[in-house]
Amino acid sequence: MTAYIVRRLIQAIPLLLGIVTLVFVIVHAAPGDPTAMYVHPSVSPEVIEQMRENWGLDRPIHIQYLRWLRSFLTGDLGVSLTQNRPIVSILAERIPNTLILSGTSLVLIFAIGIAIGIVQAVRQHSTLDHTLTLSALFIYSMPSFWLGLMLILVFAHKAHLLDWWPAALTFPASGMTSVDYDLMSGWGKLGDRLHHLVLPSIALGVASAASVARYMRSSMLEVIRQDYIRTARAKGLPERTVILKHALKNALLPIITLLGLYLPFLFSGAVLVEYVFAWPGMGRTIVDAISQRDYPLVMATSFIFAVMVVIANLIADILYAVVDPRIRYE
Amino acid sequence: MASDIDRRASAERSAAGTTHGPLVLVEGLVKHFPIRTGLLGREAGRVHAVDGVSFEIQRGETLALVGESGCGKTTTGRLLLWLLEPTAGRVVFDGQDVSSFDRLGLRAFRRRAQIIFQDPFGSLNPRMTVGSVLREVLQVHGIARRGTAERQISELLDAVGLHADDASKYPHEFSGGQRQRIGIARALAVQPEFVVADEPVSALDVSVQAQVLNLLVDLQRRFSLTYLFITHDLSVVRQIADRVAVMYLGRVVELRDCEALFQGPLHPYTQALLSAVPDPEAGTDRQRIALSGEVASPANPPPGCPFHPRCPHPGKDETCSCVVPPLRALNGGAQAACHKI
Amino acid sequence: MRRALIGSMGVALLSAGCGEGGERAQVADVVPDSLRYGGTVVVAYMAEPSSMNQFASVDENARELQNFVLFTTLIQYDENLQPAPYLAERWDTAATIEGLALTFHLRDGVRWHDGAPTTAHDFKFTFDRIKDPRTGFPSASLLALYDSAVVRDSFTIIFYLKRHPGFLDPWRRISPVPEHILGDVPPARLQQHPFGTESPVGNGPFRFVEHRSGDRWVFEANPDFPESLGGRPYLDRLVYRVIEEPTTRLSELLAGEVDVYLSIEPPQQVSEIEANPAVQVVSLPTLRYTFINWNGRRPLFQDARVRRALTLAINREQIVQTVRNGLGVVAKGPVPPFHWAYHRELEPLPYNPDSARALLEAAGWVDRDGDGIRERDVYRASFELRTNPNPTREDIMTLVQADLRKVGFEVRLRVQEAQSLRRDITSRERPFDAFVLGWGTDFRLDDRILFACSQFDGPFQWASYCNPRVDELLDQVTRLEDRSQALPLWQEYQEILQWEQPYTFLYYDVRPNGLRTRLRDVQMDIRGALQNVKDWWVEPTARRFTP
Amino acid sequence: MNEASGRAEDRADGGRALTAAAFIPGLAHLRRGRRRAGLSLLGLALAMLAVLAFSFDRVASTFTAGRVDYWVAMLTLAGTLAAAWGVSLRAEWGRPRQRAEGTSQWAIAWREFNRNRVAVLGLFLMCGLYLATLLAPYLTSYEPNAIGDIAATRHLPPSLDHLMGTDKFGRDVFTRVLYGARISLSIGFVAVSISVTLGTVVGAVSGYFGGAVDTVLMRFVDMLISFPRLVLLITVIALFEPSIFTVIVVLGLTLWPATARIVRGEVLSLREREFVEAARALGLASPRIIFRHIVPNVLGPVIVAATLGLGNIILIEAGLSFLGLSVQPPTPSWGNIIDGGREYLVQAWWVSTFPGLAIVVTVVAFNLIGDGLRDALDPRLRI
Amino acid sequence: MSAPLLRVENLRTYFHTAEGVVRAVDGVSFTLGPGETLGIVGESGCGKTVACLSILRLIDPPGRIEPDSRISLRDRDLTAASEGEMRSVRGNEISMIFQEPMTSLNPVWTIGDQIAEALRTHRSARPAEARRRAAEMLRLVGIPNPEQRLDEYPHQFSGGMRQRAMIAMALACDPSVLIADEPTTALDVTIQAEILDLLARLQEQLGMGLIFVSHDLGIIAQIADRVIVMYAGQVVESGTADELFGRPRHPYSEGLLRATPRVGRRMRRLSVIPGSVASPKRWPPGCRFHPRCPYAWSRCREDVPPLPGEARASRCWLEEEPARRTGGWDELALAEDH
Repeated sequence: MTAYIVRRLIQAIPLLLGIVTLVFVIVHAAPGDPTAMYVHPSVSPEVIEQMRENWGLDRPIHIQYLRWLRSFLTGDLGVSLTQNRPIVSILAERIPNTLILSGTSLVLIFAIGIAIGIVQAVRQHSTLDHTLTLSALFIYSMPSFWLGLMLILVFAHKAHLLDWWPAALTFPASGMTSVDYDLMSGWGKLGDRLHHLVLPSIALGVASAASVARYMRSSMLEVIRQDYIRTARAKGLPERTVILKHALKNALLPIITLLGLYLPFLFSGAVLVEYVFAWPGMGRTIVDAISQRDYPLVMATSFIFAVMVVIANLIADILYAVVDPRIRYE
Repeated sequence: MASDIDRRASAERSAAGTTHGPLVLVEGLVKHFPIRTGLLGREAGRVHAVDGVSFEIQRGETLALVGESGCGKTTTGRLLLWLLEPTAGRVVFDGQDVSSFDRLGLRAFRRRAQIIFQDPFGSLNPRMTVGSVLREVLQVHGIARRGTAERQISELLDAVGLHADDASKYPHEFSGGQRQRIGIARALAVQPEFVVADEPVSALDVSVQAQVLNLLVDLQRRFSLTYLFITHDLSVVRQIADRVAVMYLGRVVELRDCEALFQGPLHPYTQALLSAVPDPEAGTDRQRIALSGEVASPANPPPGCPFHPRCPHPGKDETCSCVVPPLRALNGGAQAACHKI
Repeated sequence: MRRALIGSMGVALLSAGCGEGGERAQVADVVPDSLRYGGTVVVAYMAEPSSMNQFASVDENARELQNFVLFTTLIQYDENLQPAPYLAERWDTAATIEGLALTFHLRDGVRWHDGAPTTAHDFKFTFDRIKDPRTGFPSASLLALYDSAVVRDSFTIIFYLKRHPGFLDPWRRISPVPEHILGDVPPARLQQHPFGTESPVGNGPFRFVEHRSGDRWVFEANPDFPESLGGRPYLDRLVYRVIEEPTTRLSELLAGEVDVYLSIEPPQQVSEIEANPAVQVVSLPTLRYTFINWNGRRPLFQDARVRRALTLAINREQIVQTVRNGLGVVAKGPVPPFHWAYHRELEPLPYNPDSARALLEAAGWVDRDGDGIRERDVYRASFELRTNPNPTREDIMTLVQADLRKVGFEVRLRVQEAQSLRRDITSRERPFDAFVLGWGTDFRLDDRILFACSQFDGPFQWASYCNPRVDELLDQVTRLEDRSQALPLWQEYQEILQWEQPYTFLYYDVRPNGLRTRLRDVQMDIRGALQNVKDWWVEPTARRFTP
Repeated sequence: MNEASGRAEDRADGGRALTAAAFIPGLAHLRRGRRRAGLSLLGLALAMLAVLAFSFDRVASTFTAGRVDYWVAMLTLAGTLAAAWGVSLRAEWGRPRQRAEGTSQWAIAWREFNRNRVAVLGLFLMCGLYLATLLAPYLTSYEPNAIGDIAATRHLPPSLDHLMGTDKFGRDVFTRVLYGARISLSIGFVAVSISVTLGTVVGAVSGYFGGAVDTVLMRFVDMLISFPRLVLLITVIALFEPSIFTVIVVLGLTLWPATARIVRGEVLSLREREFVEAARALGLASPRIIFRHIVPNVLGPVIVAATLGLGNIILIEAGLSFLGLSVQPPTPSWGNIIDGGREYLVQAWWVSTFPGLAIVVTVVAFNLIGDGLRDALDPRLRI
Repeated sequence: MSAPLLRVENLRTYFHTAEGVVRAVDGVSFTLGPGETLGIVGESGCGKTVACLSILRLIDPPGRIEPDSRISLRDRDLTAASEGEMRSVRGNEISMIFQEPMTSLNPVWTIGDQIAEALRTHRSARPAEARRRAAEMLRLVGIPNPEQRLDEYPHQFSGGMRQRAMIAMALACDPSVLIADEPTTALDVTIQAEILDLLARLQEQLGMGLIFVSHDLGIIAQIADRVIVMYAGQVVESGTADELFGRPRHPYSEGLLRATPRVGRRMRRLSVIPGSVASPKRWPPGCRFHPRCPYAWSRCREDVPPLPGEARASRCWLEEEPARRTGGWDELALAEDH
């Protein structure tokens, strides 16, 4: 297994290199460069030139690429041109934040999605099934940022203005922690973090949860048709065991594949949700970096995104092997 | 019924039939499939699907290729038609080595050798009507001249016992047996001399199976076809074959005239196989030769005689487990691969 | 009330709070000074201050934090925008052959947050780095007329410079950096030193606690801040948060999670805030104006009559009302109302489509083919109006398009990504027709880069405007130190620009800020929203986040 | 029975209702018990007539307005009416379909689809939407970009005059949503066409030939898929300036890998199917096998993916608008109407809410259709 | 014959689909005694599998066992039993093994777990006890190294082994009835022979009643004591194996026997049953076999023939008018030749 993981990671290298190269080309092909943010009446053209030189932007593009590649391969991600910080420290700050948000959403997506999917499959064609299907469809069809705004409007904005609104249903609209986070006790900190996670993770995850529920439902229905379910029933097992033991584990297989597919999707959605909820994550970093032409930061964040996706896929494959004994990696 | 197809088919036959000797000759045919592991595709092993098979098929005869699943009989059929390229060995068709064909040669070969498949559902394109399937074949090979295609199609359908109206229907509108007839019509459309029938009746119910078997026999007579009949069902073999080749783990273990084989099988495997086939007439009192164990995996064939781990032969010894027995000619045109015969 | 405020802005350079000032003053009196200490204030803004290192930052909000929170400057502007002592106790000047020797006498007892004293050496170091091109100090031109600095003793520094009006102005903006920390850093590495973002050490009323990028900067009161400069600030902590989404900012302010909402954007949120008794709106004049630049190299815009007609045809009052919710003043020219050189008597061009049409006819622009769009010679009155992605400016474009359509101009709109728009407009080829942008001026006005013939190919001469008289005026005003002499020249300059309209000056920006009312003694004005942050305090009963 | 007499009999049979059927579309279907078809035709015709009646002036002004979209609306109106009548009359007079014709998989899928009530509802919604889009100039008396007296008309709440209220410039939101549908739906349609075509070709080629071709293509697909889609879109669009064209091209060029994967997977399994082997045994050329024998069989999943993709693209477009990276104002798209109203969410909820609902309803419709198609085209349901 | 263990009377299982009612099993009756092997033979689509599943009430909607059907195990009416009671019957008193050992075992659980599961459900066995018993069962069905193989997954077993495991699973709770639905169809002949031997041996050893379903007349002839032939959802003929294969009375049984190629001898030409089975949505009126029957006359087209009695019977009007049995299959074969 270890050998397999190592091999997979090694195989991912050309993929990742391909991605960063592609990004490098796109970013450099686009008009504008990072000095543009210093185009300001108090900034003289000489200063701009000086900066270009400091940043190595005066070299031909292939030299820039090779230079970047060399330092990248030696583990030096460089310094952000706009934030003037080592990119490593920016990433060290942002990646956990993104992982917290995506991770929570992921748990939410799969927990809720799978549960609802099972209920729907078991009660196929019931009113409950139809209601859930339709509401899932509606939720799935909402733009995530729109949903986020609506959530803020209701659970943060109106909630504070309405006297009768229960305090338990009032949530912070932005940020990862309260301002007084540092002053809280251990449990208080955890509670505060969770409290701040509620709205963004719902905005980010609920659409995907709806879609997981749909997949889970059809996967479950598919599995329920299988011969071995009939075998299990013929053995006289209670329906609960049949569904939760025999059907569930099999039905989870295609869902695990989704896991790998959803992470890039989550990261994408996170870009918008991070804006709405002022979440200091990777999504905003990359968008800002792109708009400011912060080349090294764009490259590094793209790389990290791609790495996260590769790892997500790897995890999905490993999980797959855990659930499905037919799959063995050596 | 002396139709256009009959006439032309026989005319071409007489024109083409200049060479003598077997229509198909197979020599030392080997097909190994690499087993690739990981995403790098390193070759971890090889499946010995076909491991040195030689035989010949005479014009107008039916050679049955019999064996249990995984013995390589289907692969052998594909190799004969050059749908797969052999790892080693050669296929000689009507005196010409198939591997020497260029694109045009191969195209001509495709007109002379055809295949009928097992699966009546998977072998027809669900999105094409029967007519368009046949029309395509006729057009691609330039068999149909302008205006004659429709007539040829209805003749073909008629030949396999379908109605001319069926041309405008889609495969799913037919029963299993009828689809198998369509598959046969498609193979016959190019007026081949040689047909590989790959388990053509295995998926059919008994009553329909009989219809298709009879049809195959009739067509063979009418178009002077040569069959390689691949099947796992010995009872069907007895009904249709002239000669039988029994395969085990990628090798032919016995090759004989059909009646002789059924009368007195030589190879221990053939004996066991024959005894295992249930027969409604024999009742429960038949003596069965019980085999133990499972067929070895073709990815990991045992050394020596491939059958030796299961062989019930009392004289089984060291040689069996070390030396691969060659297919030897015995009396009366029989061939068998066993050290103990 | 808000309107009134804006209307009077030209006169009252400063404005703070709303009309409740009186009542608040009374409450304030009731709370004794000793009880004012404590509490955390959360400030929210739409963008992140890029760095606390002035060598690296160009953004205004970073500068405010540097000057008012983390560092102390040599001088401050007083309420009348006159230089007042701050870190420099006093200064004196002496004429030299080259120009001027400016001597600052620093206060003793101002310490860096790590305990080291702030001395003249730090200023010398800062000055040298600014003048070193390798540093790439973005605002190096501030000190373009300064030659050198000499430390006389630890608390006295002399600068040698060429005489020019407003020569003290840079020292309002430039804060010292600690030599003992950054002294060994090569100049080219200064911008990227962790000092700016991870471990800034200042000498101001607040000291750095934490920075989480994309989220917040946290500062706490500096207990050692000298009494002579106001002593320890009242607030315990100051948190500067970044919230991009407008609805979220509003919601956080109303929820009380945020105390100060800087630059209410979009301004339409103002009414929502005003409706809430727990919050109030403070509108500030700014150094910015918003304008449409006409590319004078295009045949369409070469004729001043056409440009004037375009201005007449654009309903600027409506733009201010609709787009800025009334928060703005219709502009007359490049000198903003707070400035002493502002031409008060000049009447802005009215909204008058009829005279616009007349002017266009006179200039030869007639709709000959009856398609509603004017033509002249081979040219069609059709152009592309651009801006960067910015909701306000996009809205302006939409209105301008509709207005100009009424006088027979076809406007194609294009929102261009900021970087590539900047590249286009600063390139020598000037590959654009017209665009909407904002321009930030300064207390020390120098419009030569915008309108001087000598700058015709410069990066900011977007109008490609050239008028020798304007050149003359601009040269003179930059030399004249006596304001009474300079004022008539400034006025003539504004009159000419109004007549020739190289830009259509749309409006002077007004910046609304939202405040929780529990926050007291907030004096926001044109010097900056945070200019008296060290005097802010929170009502003791309404403090949150207190340990 | 020869054909001529058969037709004569039919005509004699239909003779009685001839007059009624000629005037009331759908009657023929109703009489034959095809209630849904009949009612739809009737409803369609009535709706068209209602448009004609209520906005006769605008319809009439088509001849003077000199605008293309008026003519398109005119054609749509006339065409829809004519089609409704035509179908109805054909049902009345036309020869019944000959039984000898085979029923293709598509026909079966259609029948299957028709059985699925919600899917048909989705189809109705979608057709209604497209019709409304084409008829936009007749359905509203406002112009999408016309700005009048802003002070008097801005931010009016929904009323009979302004069904969805007005926005910050006093423009009618209903009108903008109608016209915005054109942009949003066209973006979806064109981008999906591009990505489906590209994806199908790449997937089919990759799957059929395998080997090095497959490896290279699939690595490229992996690369595009392993990159968060929105990030990719943002990167490209932000760098190359947002416009309808950029958005369409970029969406089209970035969404195909998913289709390519689906197609490849299908082709891999189809390639092993015996009918493909038969085609090879019959000596057919590779392009013919790919495009005649394989591709028609993967169209099912591709169509499903395309339908779901349409909904998805509308959502993506909205997301891009949120970042200011889509169609630029004043041209309305649903995304940028929401975006334009989102600053005023508190003061004028209707500006963002209605286009948001339009998106939800449309995406739901596409998803219903997609799900219906998935079920209808699922080969497992049939043999 | 002793008192029947299982009695099925007038079993009708219909599927109520949107396109109409599919009468998959339409009035099937039979009995099974202890230690007896009942063979059910018929071609695909004749309803034999549905009949078996109906006995365990494992029919999923839209399928339904129609009201007057009666299935009794000893004296318990299973059609009236609650779902809970049914569960205690399944895998405990009546077990079933299926055609595809490949798909009938859950791929993600170990063989041991799947065998032990039945024991833990029905016998409330503790894990260790259940495991021990599972190993015992594996040994019983002839799997070497049972303790070790308990922890393996189905994909690690070969086809024959899987079917053995299925049998072990089915027999774990000592059922009194075992229903084997085409248990050897997916296997090679040599393996099939082994499984058949195994089943026969186990039945003898355990004395259970065995219902053996197959389309292969040879297998049925080999294993069954009594045989019923099904066609189009109905039993068309019943009798002992010897009676049935020696002297078939129903034209369908007769045709089937004649159409089956024999390994024992080569026939000049196989007989053919013309046409194919009708759609279960629209069975032909009268005798359901009449469209394919060489003897059919007007009565067959109109009246439904009864199945008189159980032990030896044929659902055919020929039983009443034996004189009409002329020509038949031979003539048909001749006709087909030309």
